[in-house]
Amino acid sequence: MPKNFDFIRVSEQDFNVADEYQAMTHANPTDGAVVFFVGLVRDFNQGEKVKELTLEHYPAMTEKSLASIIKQARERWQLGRVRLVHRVGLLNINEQIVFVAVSSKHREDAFSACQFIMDYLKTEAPFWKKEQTTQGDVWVESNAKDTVARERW
Amino acid sequence: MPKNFDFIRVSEQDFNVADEYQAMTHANPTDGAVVFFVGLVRDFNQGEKVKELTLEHYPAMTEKSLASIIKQARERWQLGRVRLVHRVGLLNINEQIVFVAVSSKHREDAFSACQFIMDYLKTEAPFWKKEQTTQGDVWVESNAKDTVARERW
Amino acid sequence: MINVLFFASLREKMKTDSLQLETIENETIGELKQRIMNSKEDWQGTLANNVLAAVNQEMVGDSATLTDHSEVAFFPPVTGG
Amino acid sequence: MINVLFFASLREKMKTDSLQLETIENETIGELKQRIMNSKEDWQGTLANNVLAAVNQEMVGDSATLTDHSEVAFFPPVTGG
Repeated sequence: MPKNFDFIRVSEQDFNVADEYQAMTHANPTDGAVVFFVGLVRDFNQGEKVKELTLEHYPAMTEKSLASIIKQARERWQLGRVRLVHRVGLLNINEQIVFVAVSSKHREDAFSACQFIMDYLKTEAPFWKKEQTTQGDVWVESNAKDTVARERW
Repeated sequence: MPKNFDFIRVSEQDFNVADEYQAMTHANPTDGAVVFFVGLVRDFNQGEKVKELTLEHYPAMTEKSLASIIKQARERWQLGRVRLVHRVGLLNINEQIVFVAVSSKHREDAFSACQFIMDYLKTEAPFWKKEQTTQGDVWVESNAKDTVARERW
Repeated sequence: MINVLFFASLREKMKTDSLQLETIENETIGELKQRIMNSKEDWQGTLANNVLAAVNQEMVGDSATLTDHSEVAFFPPVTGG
Repeated sequence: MINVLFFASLREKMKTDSLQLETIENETIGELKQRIMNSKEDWQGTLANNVLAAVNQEMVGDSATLTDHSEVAFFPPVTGG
Protein backbone atom coordinates (compact mmCIF):
# COMPACT_ATOMS: atom_id res chain seq x y z
CA MET A 1 0.00 0.00 0.00
CA PRO A 2 1.47 3.38 -0.92
CA LYS A 3 2.47 5.65 1.93
CA ASN A 4 0.03 8.43 1.19
CA PHE A 5 -3.07 6.44 0.58
CA ASP A 6 -6.62 7.75 0.49
CA PHE A 7 -9.43 5.27 0.86
CA ILE A 8 -13.06 6.35 0.51
CA ARG A 9 -16.09 4.09 0.68
CA VAL A 10 -19.77 5.08 0.67
CA SER A 11 -21.92 2.05 1.23
CA GLU A 12 -24.95 0.49 2.87
CA GLN A 13 -22.58 -2.07 4.38
CA ASP A 14 -21.40 -1.66 7.94
CA PHE A 15 -17.69 -1.26 8.58
CA ASN A 16 -15.45 -3.03 11.04
CA VAL A 17 -13.25 -0.69 13.07
CA ALA A 18 -10.66 -3.42 13.64
CA ASP A 19 -10.23 -3.98 9.89
CA GLU A 20 -10.09 -0.26 9.20
CA TYR A 21 -7.48 0.20 11.91
CA GLN A 22 -5.45 -2.68 10.50
CA ALA A 23 -5.50 -1.01 7.09
CA MET A 24 -4.18 2.20 8.65
CA THR A 25 -1.25 0.64 10.48
CA HIS A 26 -0.25 -2.46 8.52
CA ALA A 27 3.21 -2.05 6.97
CA ASN A 28 3.26 1.59 8.00
CA PRO A 29 6.36 2.00 10.19
CA THR A 30 6.72 5.76 9.66
CA ASP A 31 3.46 7.06 11.12
CA GLY A 32 3.60 7.17 14.91
CA ALA A 33 0.14 8.68 15.34
CA VAL A 34 -3.30 7.51 14.26
CA VAL A 35 -6.48 9.42 15.07
CA PHE A 36 -9.93 7.96 14.40
CA PHE A 37 -13.40 9.32 14.61
CA VAL A 38 -16.50 7.13 14.65
CA GLY A 39 -19.97 8.66 14.52
CA LEU A 40 -22.90 6.53 15.71
CA VAL A 41 -26.69 6.83 15.68
CA ARG A 42 -27.86 8.39 18.95
CA ASP A 43 -31.16 7.58 20.60
CA PHE A 44 -32.08 11.24 21.05
CA ASN A 45 -31.65 14.07 18.58
CA GLN A 46 -33.23 17.50 18.65
CA GLY A 47 -35.45 16.34 21.52
CA GLU A 48 -37.16 13.37 19.89
CA LYS A 49 -36.66 9.71 20.68
CA VAL A 50 -35.12 8.19 17.56
CA LYS A 51 -36.07 4.66 16.47
CA GLU A 52 -34.05 4.45 13.28
CA LEU A 53 -32.52 6.66 10.67
CA THR A 54 -32.29 6.77 6.88
CA LEU A 55 -29.30 8.30 5.17
CA GLU A 56 -29.85 9.65 1.68
CA HIS A 57 -27.02 10.92 -0.50
CA TYR A 58 -26.25 12.27 -3.97
CA PRO A 59 -24.32 9.33 -5.41
CA ALA A 60 -22.64 11.10 -8.32
CA MET A 61 -21.32 13.83 -6.01
CA THR A 62 -20.58 12.09 -2.71
CA GLU A 63 -17.18 10.54 -3.34
CA LYS A 64 -16.04 13.54 -5.36
CA SER A 65 -16.91 15.80 -2.42
CA LEU A 66 -15.16 13.56 0.12
CA ALA A 67 -12.06 13.28 -2.07
CA SER A 68 -11.90 17.06 -2.32
CA ILE A 69 -12.12 17.43 1.48
CA ILE A 70 -9.28 14.95 1.98
CA LYS A 71 -7.23 16.75 -0.66
CA GLN A 72 -7.65 20.02 1.22
CA ALA A 73 -6.56 18.33 4.46
CA ARG A 74 -3.43 17.00 2.72
CA GLU A 75 -2.56 20.51 1.58
CA ARG A 76 -2.66 21.76 5.17
CA TRP A 77 -0.99 18.97 7.12
CA GLN A 78 1.64 16.30 6.64
CA LEU A 79 -0.43 13.13 6.52
CA GLY A 80 0.20 9.46 5.89
CA ARG A 81 -2.94 7.46 5.22
CA VAL A 82 -6.51 8.70 5.27
CA ARG A 83 -9.55 6.40 5.37
CA LEU A 84 -13.13 7.55 5.22
CA VAL A 85 -16.15 5.26 5.29
CA HIS A 86 -19.70 6.60 5.29
CA ARG A 87 -22.86 4.54 5.50
CA VAL A 88 -26.06 5.23 3.58
CA GLY A 89 -29.53 3.65 3.79
CA LEU A 90 -31.36 2.43 6.87
CA LEU A 91 -29.52 2.48 10.22
CA ASN A 92 -30.60 1.49 13.72
CA ILE A 93 -29.76 3.06 17.08
CA ASN A 94 -26.11 2.63 18.02
CA GLU A 95 -25.13 1.63 14.49
CA GLN A 96 -22.00 3.13 13.03
CA ILE A 97 -22.49 5.96 10.54
CA VAL A 98 -19.06 7.28 9.71
CA PHE A 99 -15.42 6.39 10.19
CA VAL A 100 -12.55 8.82 9.57
CA ALA A 101 -8.96 7.85 10.30
CA VAL A 102 -5.78 9.79 9.69
CA SER A 103 -2.21 8.67 10.27
CA SER A 104 0.78 10.96 10.48
CA LYS A 105 4.27 11.24 11.85
CA HIS A 106 2.91 13.94 14.14
CA ARG A 107 -0.08 13.59 16.44
CA GLU A 108 -0.95 17.27 16.07
CA ASP A 109 -1.37 16.85 12.30
CA ALA A 110 -3.42 13.68 12.69
CA PHE A 111 -5.79 15.31 15.22
CA SER A 112 -6.22 18.50 13.21
CA ALA A 113 -6.79 16.72 9.90
CA CYS A 114 -9.31 14.25 11.35
CA GLN A 115 -11.29 17.08 12.93
CA PHE A 116 -11.05 19.20 9.77
CA ILE A 117 -12.34 16.33 7.63
CA MET A 118 -15.30 15.79 9.97
CA ASP A 119 -16.10 19.51 10.12
CA TYR A 120 -16.08 19.76 6.32
CA LEU A 121 -17.96 16.50 5.83
CA LYS A 122 -20.69 17.80 8.15
CA THR A 123 -21.14 20.98 6.11
CA GLU A 124 -20.22 20.04 2.51
CA ALA A 125 -20.72 16.34 1.76
CA PRO A 126 -24.15 15.63 0.24
CA PHE A 127 -25.72 13.38 2.88
CA TRP A 128 -29.10 13.92 4.53
CA LYS A 129 -30.53 12.16 7.56
CA LYS A 130 -34.19 11.40 8.10
CA GLU A 131 -35.04 10.14 11.54
CA GLN A 132 -37.92 7.82 12.32
CA THR A 133 -38.93 9.06 15.77
CA THR A 134 -41.76 8.42 18.21
CA GLN A 135 -43.23 11.68 16.83
CA GLY A 136 -43.05 10.57 13.19
CA ASP A 137 -40.47 10.96 10.40
CA VAL A 138 -38.36 14.12 10.46
CA TRP A 139 -35.53 15.39 8.32
CA VAL A 140 -32.63 16.33 10.58
CA GLU A 141 -31.99 20.08 10.63
CA SER A 142 -28.47 21.24 9.96
CA ASN A 143 -26.66 22.44 13.02
CA ALA A 144 -25.36 25.99 13.33
CA LYS A 145 -22.54 24.63 15.52
CA ASP A 146 -21.26 22.63 12.54
CA THR A 147 -21.00 25.76 10.44
CA VAL A 148 -19.13 27.53 13.23
CA ALA A 149 -16.83 24.51 13.61
CA ARG A 150 -15.99 24.70 9.92
CA GLU A 151 -15.37 28.42 9.88
CA ARG A 152 -12.40 28.21 12.24
CA TRP A 153 -10.18 26.40 9.73
CA MET B 1 -21.07 -0.27 32.67
CA PRO B 2 -21.78 3.18 34.13
CA LYS B 3 -22.22 6.00 31.66
CA ASN B 4 -19.25 8.03 32.79
CA PHE B 5 -16.67 5.36 33.03
CA ASP B 6 -12.91 5.83 33.25
CA PHE B 7 -10.68 2.91 32.44
CA ILE B 8 -6.91 3.12 32.88
CA ARG B 9 -4.42 0.33 32.31
CA VAL B 10 -0.62 0.49 32.41
CA SER B 11 0.84 -2.81 31.35
CA GLU B 12 3.49 -4.70 29.43
CA GLN B 13 0.64 -6.43 27.59
CA ASP B 14 -0.37 -5.23 24.16
CA PHE B 15 -3.91 -3.96 23.64
CA ASN B 16 -6.44 -4.79 20.99
CA VAL B 17 -8.04 -1.75 19.36
CA ALA B 18 -11.17 -3.74 18.43
CA ASP B 19 -11.76 -4.77 22.06
CA GLU B 20 -11.11 -1.26 23.33
CA TYR B 21 -13.52 0.16 20.76
CA GLN B 22 -16.14 -2.39 21.75
CA ALA B 23 -15.79 -1.33 25.38
CA MET B 24 -16.36 2.30 24.36
CA THR B 25 -19.53 1.70 22.37
CA HIS B 26 -21.21 -1.40 23.84
CA ALA B 27 -24.54 -0.48 25.47
CA ASN B 28 -23.78 3.19 25.00
CA PRO B 29 -26.69 4.61 22.97
CA THR B 30 -26.24 8.23 24.09
CA ASP B 31 -22.75 8.99 22.80
CA GLY B 32 -22.80 9.73 19.08
CA ALA B 33 -19.08 10.52 18.83
CA VAL B 34 -16.00 8.47 19.66
CA VAL B 35 -12.46 9.76 19.10
CA PHE B 36 -9.42 7.49 19.48
CA PHE B 37 -5.74 8.09 19.42
CA VAL B 38 -3.17 5.34 18.97
CA GLY B 39 0.54 6.03 19.30
CA LEU B 40 2.96 3.56 17.74
CA VAL B 41 6.73 3.02 17.72
CA ARG B 42 8.26 4.78 14.72
CA ASP B 43 11.33 3.55 12.89
CA PHE B 44 13.00 6.95 12.99
CA ASN B 45 13.15 9.39 15.86
CA GLN B 46 15.42 12.37 16.31
CA GLY B 47 17.38 11.23 13.28
CA GLU B 48 18.39 7.74 14.38
CA LYS B 49 17.13 4.44 13.02
CA VAL B 50 15.26 2.82 15.90
CA LYS B 51 15.42 -0.96 16.40
CA GLU B 52 13.35 -1.21 19.55
CA LEU B 53 12.31 0.84 22.51
CA THR B 54 12.07 0.39 26.28
CA LEU B 55 9.45 2.26 28.27
CA GLU B 56 10.24 2.90 31.92
CA HIS B 57 7.72 4.39 34.33
CA TYR B 58 7.24 5.30 38.00
CA PRO B 59 4.69 2.67 38.97
CA ALA B 60 3.38 4.28 42.16
CA MET B 61 2.70 7.55 40.35
CA THR B 62 1.65 6.54 36.83
CA GLU B 63 -2.02 5.68 37.27
CA LYS B 64 -2.53 8.50 39.75
CA SER B 65 -1.16 10.94 37.20
CA LEU B 66 -3.30 9.56 34.37
CA ALA B 67 -6.43 9.61 36.54
CA SER B 68 -5.78 13.24 37.39
CA ILE B 69 -5.42 14.14 33.69
CA ILE B 70 -8.73 12.45 32.86
CA LYS B 71 -10.41 14.20 35.79
CA GLN B 72 -9.25 17.56 34.43
CA ALA B 73 -10.65 16.67 30.99
CA ARG B 74 -14.02 15.78 32.55
CA GLU B 75 -14.13 19.19 34.25
CA ARG B 76 -13.72 20.93 30.88
CA TRP B 77 -15.92 18.89 28.55
CA GLN B 78 -19.06 16.80 28.66
CA LEU B 79 -17.71 13.30 28.25
CA GLY B 80 -19.14 9.80 28.31
CA ARG B 81 -16.51 7.09 28.58
CA VAL B 82 -12.74 7.52 28.67
CA ARG B 83 -10.27 4.67 28.16
CA LEU B 84 -6.51 5.00 28.42
CA VAL B 85 -4.06 2.16 27.94
CA HIS B 86 -0.30 2.68 28.08
CA ARG B 87 2.36 0.05 27.50
CA VAL B 88 5.61 -0.26 29.44
CA GLY B 89 8.64 -2.50 28.92
CA LEU B 90 10.21 -3.59 25.64
CA LEU B 91 8.49 -2.63 22.39
CA ASN B 92 9.37 -3.27 18.76
CA ILE B 93 8.92 -1.05 15.69
CA ASN B 94 5.29 -0.54 14.77
CA GLU B 95 4.08 -1.85 18.12
CA GLN B 96 1.31 0.05 19.86
CA ILE B 97 2.37 2.29 22.76
CA VAL B 98 -0.71 4.16 23.85
CA PHE B 99 -4.47 4.16 23.29
CA VAL B 100 -6.75 7.01 24.33
CA ALA B 101 -10.46 6.96 23.53
CA VAL B 102 -13.16 9.43 24.49
CA SER B 103 -16.88 9.19 23.80
CA SER B 104 -19.31 12.09 24.01
CA LYS B 105 -22.63 13.31 22.75
CA HIS B 106 -20.69 15.98 20.89
CA ARG B 107 -17.80 15.35 18.53
CA GLU B 108 -16.17 18.65 19.44
CA ASP B 109 -15.91 17.59 23.10
CA ALA B 110 -14.59 14.14 22.19
CA PHE B 111 -11.89 15.60 19.91
CA SER B 112 -10.81 18.28 22.38
CA ALA B 113 -10.69 15.92 25.36
CA CYS B 114 -8.74 13.23 23.50
CA GLN B 115 -6.17 15.77 22.34
CA PHE B 116 -5.99 17.38 25.80
CA ILE B 117 -5.38 14.00 27.44
CA MET B 118 -2.57 13.21 24.98
CA ASP B 119 -0.98 16.65 25.40
CA TYR B 120 -1.00 16.29 29.20
CA LEU B 121 0.13 12.68 29.13
CA LYS B 122 3.11 13.73 26.99
CA THR B 123 4.22 16.36 29.50
CA GLU B 124 3.06 15.09 32.92
CA ALA B 125 2.74 11.31 33.07
CA PRO B 126 5.94 9.65 34.39
CA PHE B 127 7.02 7.57 31.40
CA TRP B 128 10.46 7.61 29.78
CA LYS B 129 11.51 6.09 26.49
CA LYS B 130 14.92 4.64 25.77
CA GLU B 131 15.53 3.77 22.15
CA GLN B 132 17.84 1.05 20.95
CA THR B 133 19.15 2.56 17.72
CA THR B 134 21.80 1.70 15.17
CA GLN B 135 23.92 4.34 16.99
CA GLY B 136 23.45 2.73 20.43
CA ASP B 137 20.99 3.23 23.28
CA VAL B 138 19.62 6.73 23.76
CA TRP B 139 17.09 8.24 26.13
CA VAL B 140 14.50 10.12 24.13
CA GLU B 141 14.67 13.88 24.66
CA SER B 142 11.48 15.66 25.60
CA ASN B 143 10.00 17.68 22.79
CA ALA B 144 9.50 21.44 23.08
CA LYS B 145 6.48 21.06 20.76
CA ASP B 146 4.77 18.95 23.41
CA THR B 147 5.14 21.69 25.98
CA VAL B 148 3.73 24.23 23.55
CA ALA B 149 0.84 21.87 22.75
CA ARG B 150 0.00 21.65 26.44
CA GLU B 151 0.20 25.37 27.07
CA ARG B 152 -2.72 26.17 24.78
CA TRP B 153 -5.32 24.51 27.01
CA MET C 1 -31.13 20.59 -22.03
CA ILE C 2 -30.10 20.75 -18.42
CA ASN C 3 -30.84 18.08 -15.89
CA VAL C 4 -32.03 19.31 -12.46
CA LEU C 5 -32.01 17.04 -9.40
CA PHE C 6 -33.64 17.51 -6.00
CA PHE C 7 -32.66 15.74 -2.79
CA ALA C 8 -33.97 15.01 0.67
CA SER C 9 -36.67 17.36 2.08
CA LEU C 10 -36.51 19.47 -1.07
CA ARG C 11 -37.34 16.42 -3.22
CA GLU C 12 -40.36 15.82 -1.00
CA LYS C 13 -41.46 19.47 -1.25
CA MET C 14 -41.04 19.48 -5.04
CA LYS C 15 -42.75 16.09 -5.29
CA THR C 16 -40.22 15.10 -7.93
CA ASP C 17 -36.58 14.03 -7.91
CA SER C 18 -35.66 15.58 -11.26
CA LEU C 19 -36.58 17.92 -14.10
CA GLN C 20 -35.40 18.23 -17.69
CA LEU C 21 -35.28 21.89 -18.72
CA GLU C 22 -34.34 23.84 -21.83
CA THR C 23 -30.92 25.43 -21.67
CA ILE C 24 -30.98 29.25 -21.57
CA GLU C 25 -27.68 30.78 -22.59
CA ASN C 26 -25.70 32.30 -19.66
CA GLU C 27 -28.45 31.56 -17.16
CA THR C 28 -27.25 31.73 -13.57
CA ILE C 29 -28.22 29.40 -10.73
CA GLY C 30 -30.20 32.26 -9.18
CA GLU C 31 -32.13 32.75 -12.43
CA LEU C 32 -32.73 29.03 -12.79
CA LYS C 33 -34.20 28.94 -9.28
CA GLN C 34 -36.61 31.73 -10.23
CA ARG C 35 -37.55 29.99 -13.48
CA ILE C 36 -38.36 26.78 -11.63
CA MET C 37 -40.31 28.50 -8.85
CA ASN C 38 -42.34 30.49 -11.40
CA SER C 39 -43.17 27.44 -13.49
CA LYS C 40 -45.64 25.90 -11.08
CA GLU C 41 -47.96 27.27 -8.40
CA ASP C 42 -46.91 24.59 -5.88
CA TRP C 43 -43.23 25.42 -6.28
CA GLN C 44 -43.44 29.07 -5.27
CA GLY C 45 -40.87 29.84 -2.60
CA THR C 46 -39.46 26.30 -2.49
CA LEU C 47 -35.98 27.34 -3.66
CA ALA C 48 -35.95 30.79 -2.07
CA ASN C 49 -34.18 30.09 1.21
CA ASN C 50 -31.71 27.70 2.71
CA VAL C 51 -31.15 25.77 -0.52
CA LEU C 52 -27.70 24.71 -1.65
CA ALA C 53 -26.76 24.17 -5.29
CA ALA C 54 -24.23 22.03 -7.12
CA VAL C 55 -23.31 22.14 -10.80
CA ASN C 56 -21.70 19.02 -12.19
CA GLN C 57 -21.34 17.74 -8.61
CA GLU C 58 -19.56 20.77 -7.24
CA MET C 59 -21.09 23.26 -4.84
CA VAL C 60 -21.70 26.68 -6.38
CA GLY C 61 -23.26 30.04 -5.47
CA ASP C 62 -26.23 31.79 -7.10
CA SER C 63 -24.00 33.60 -9.59
CA ALA C 64 -22.64 30.44 -11.24
CA THR C 65 -23.66 30.16 -14.89
CA LEU C 66 -24.98 27.07 -16.62
CA THR C 67 -24.02 25.51 -19.90
CA ASP C 68 -25.82 22.96 -22.02
CA HIS C 69 -25.88 19.48 -20.45
CA SER C 70 -25.05 20.79 -16.98
CA GLU C 71 -26.22 18.59 -14.13
CA VAL C 72 -27.70 20.91 -11.53
CA ALA C 73 -28.66 19.73 -8.05
CA PHE C 74 -30.63 21.59 -5.38
CA PHE C 75 -30.72 20.37 -1.80
CA PRO C 76 -31.11 21.50 1.81
CA PRO C 77 -28.08 22.03 4.05
CA VAL C 78 -26.33 18.68 4.47
CA THR C 79 -26.61 16.59 7.63
CA GLY C 80 -24.27 13.61 7.22
CA GLY C 81 -21.56 12.35 9.52
CA MET D 1 13.63 9.40 57.01
CA ILE D 2 12.69 10.36 53.50
CA ASN D 3 12.86 8.03 50.56
CA VAL D 4 14.32 9.50 47.35
CA LEU D 5 13.83 7.79 43.97
CA PHE D 6 15.57 8.42 40.63
CA PHE D 7 14.26 7.45 37.23
CA ALA D 8 15.43 7.00 33.65
CA SER D 9 18.55 8.91 32.55
CA LEU D 10 18.84 10.48 36.01
CA ARG D 11 18.95 7.04 37.64
CA GLU D 12 21.81 6.15 35.29
CA LYS D 13 23.67 9.39 36.07
CA MET D 14 23.22 8.89 39.83
CA LYS D 15 24.17 5.22 39.51
CA THR D 16 21.43 4.39 42.01
CA ASP D 17 17.67 4.15 41.93
CA SER D 18 17.06 5.31 45.51
CA LEU D 19 18.46 6.94 48.65
CA GLN D 20 17.31 6.93 52.26
CA LEU D 21 18.03 10.30 53.85
CA GLU D 22 17.50 11.89 57.25
CA THR D 23 14.49 14.18 57.42
CA ILE D 24 15.40 17.85 57.92
CA GLU D 25 12.49 19.89 59.25
CA ASN D 26 10.92 22.24 56.65
CA GLU D 27 13.45 21.32 54.00
CA THR D 28 12.34 22.31 50.51
CA ILE D 29 12.81 20.31 47.31
CA GLY D 30 15.38 22.90 46.19
CA GLU D 31 17.34 22.44 49.41
CA LEU D 32 17.13 18.65 49.17
CA LYS D 33 18.57 18.80 45.65
CA GLN D 34 21.52 20.82 46.99
CA ARG D 35 22.02 18.44 49.89
CA ILE D 36 22.15 15.45 47.55
CA MET D 37 24.44 17.12 45.01
CA ASN D 38 26.82 18.20 47.81
CA SER D 39 26.94 14.76 49.38
CA LYS D 40 29.05 13.10 46.69
CA GLU D 41 31.62 14.36 44.22
CA ASP D 42 30.03 12.38 41.34
CA TRP D 43 26.65 13.93 41.92
CA GLN D 44 27.67 17.56 41.52
CA GLY D 45 25.35 19.26 39.05
CA THR D 46 23.21 16.19 38.41
CA LEU D 47 20.03 17.77 39.81
CA ALA D 48 20.76 21.34 38.79
CA ASN D 49 18.91 21.57 35.48
CA ASN D 50 15.99 20.03 33.68
CA VAL D 51 14.98 17.79 36.58
CA LEU D 52 11.35 17.34 37.62
CA ALA D 53 10.30 16.45 41.15
CA ALA D 54 7.33 14.65 42.68
CA VAL D 55 6.44 14.38 46.35
CA ASN D 56 4.18 11.50 47.27
CA GLN D 57 3.58 10.91 43.53
CA GLU D 58 2.51 14.45 42.71
CA MET D 59 4.57 16.88 40.68
CA VAL D 60 5.90 19.80 42.74
CA GLY D 61 8.17 22.81 42.33
CA ASP D 62 11.43 23.60 44.13
CA SER D 63 9.62 25.45 46.94
CA ALA D 64 7.57 22.44 48.11
CA THR D 65 8.49 21.37 51.66
CA LEU D 66 9.09 17.83 52.82
CA THR D 67 7.77 16.03 55.87
CA ASP D 68 8.97 12.85 57.52
CA HIS D 69 8.28 9.73 55.40
CA SER D 70 7.78 11.71 52.21
CA GLU D 71 8.47 9.80 49.01
CA VAL D 72 10.45 12.12 46.78
CA ALA D 73 11.15 11.32 43.13
CA PHE D 74 13.51 13.10 40.74
CA PHE D 75 13.37 12.48 37.02
CA PRO D 76 14.05 14.04 33.61
CA PRO D 77 11.20 15.57 31.53
CA VAL D 78 8.79 12.78 30.64
CA THR D 79 8.64 11.19 27.19
CA GLY D 80 5.70 8.79 27.19
CA GLY D 81 2.81 8.50 24.76
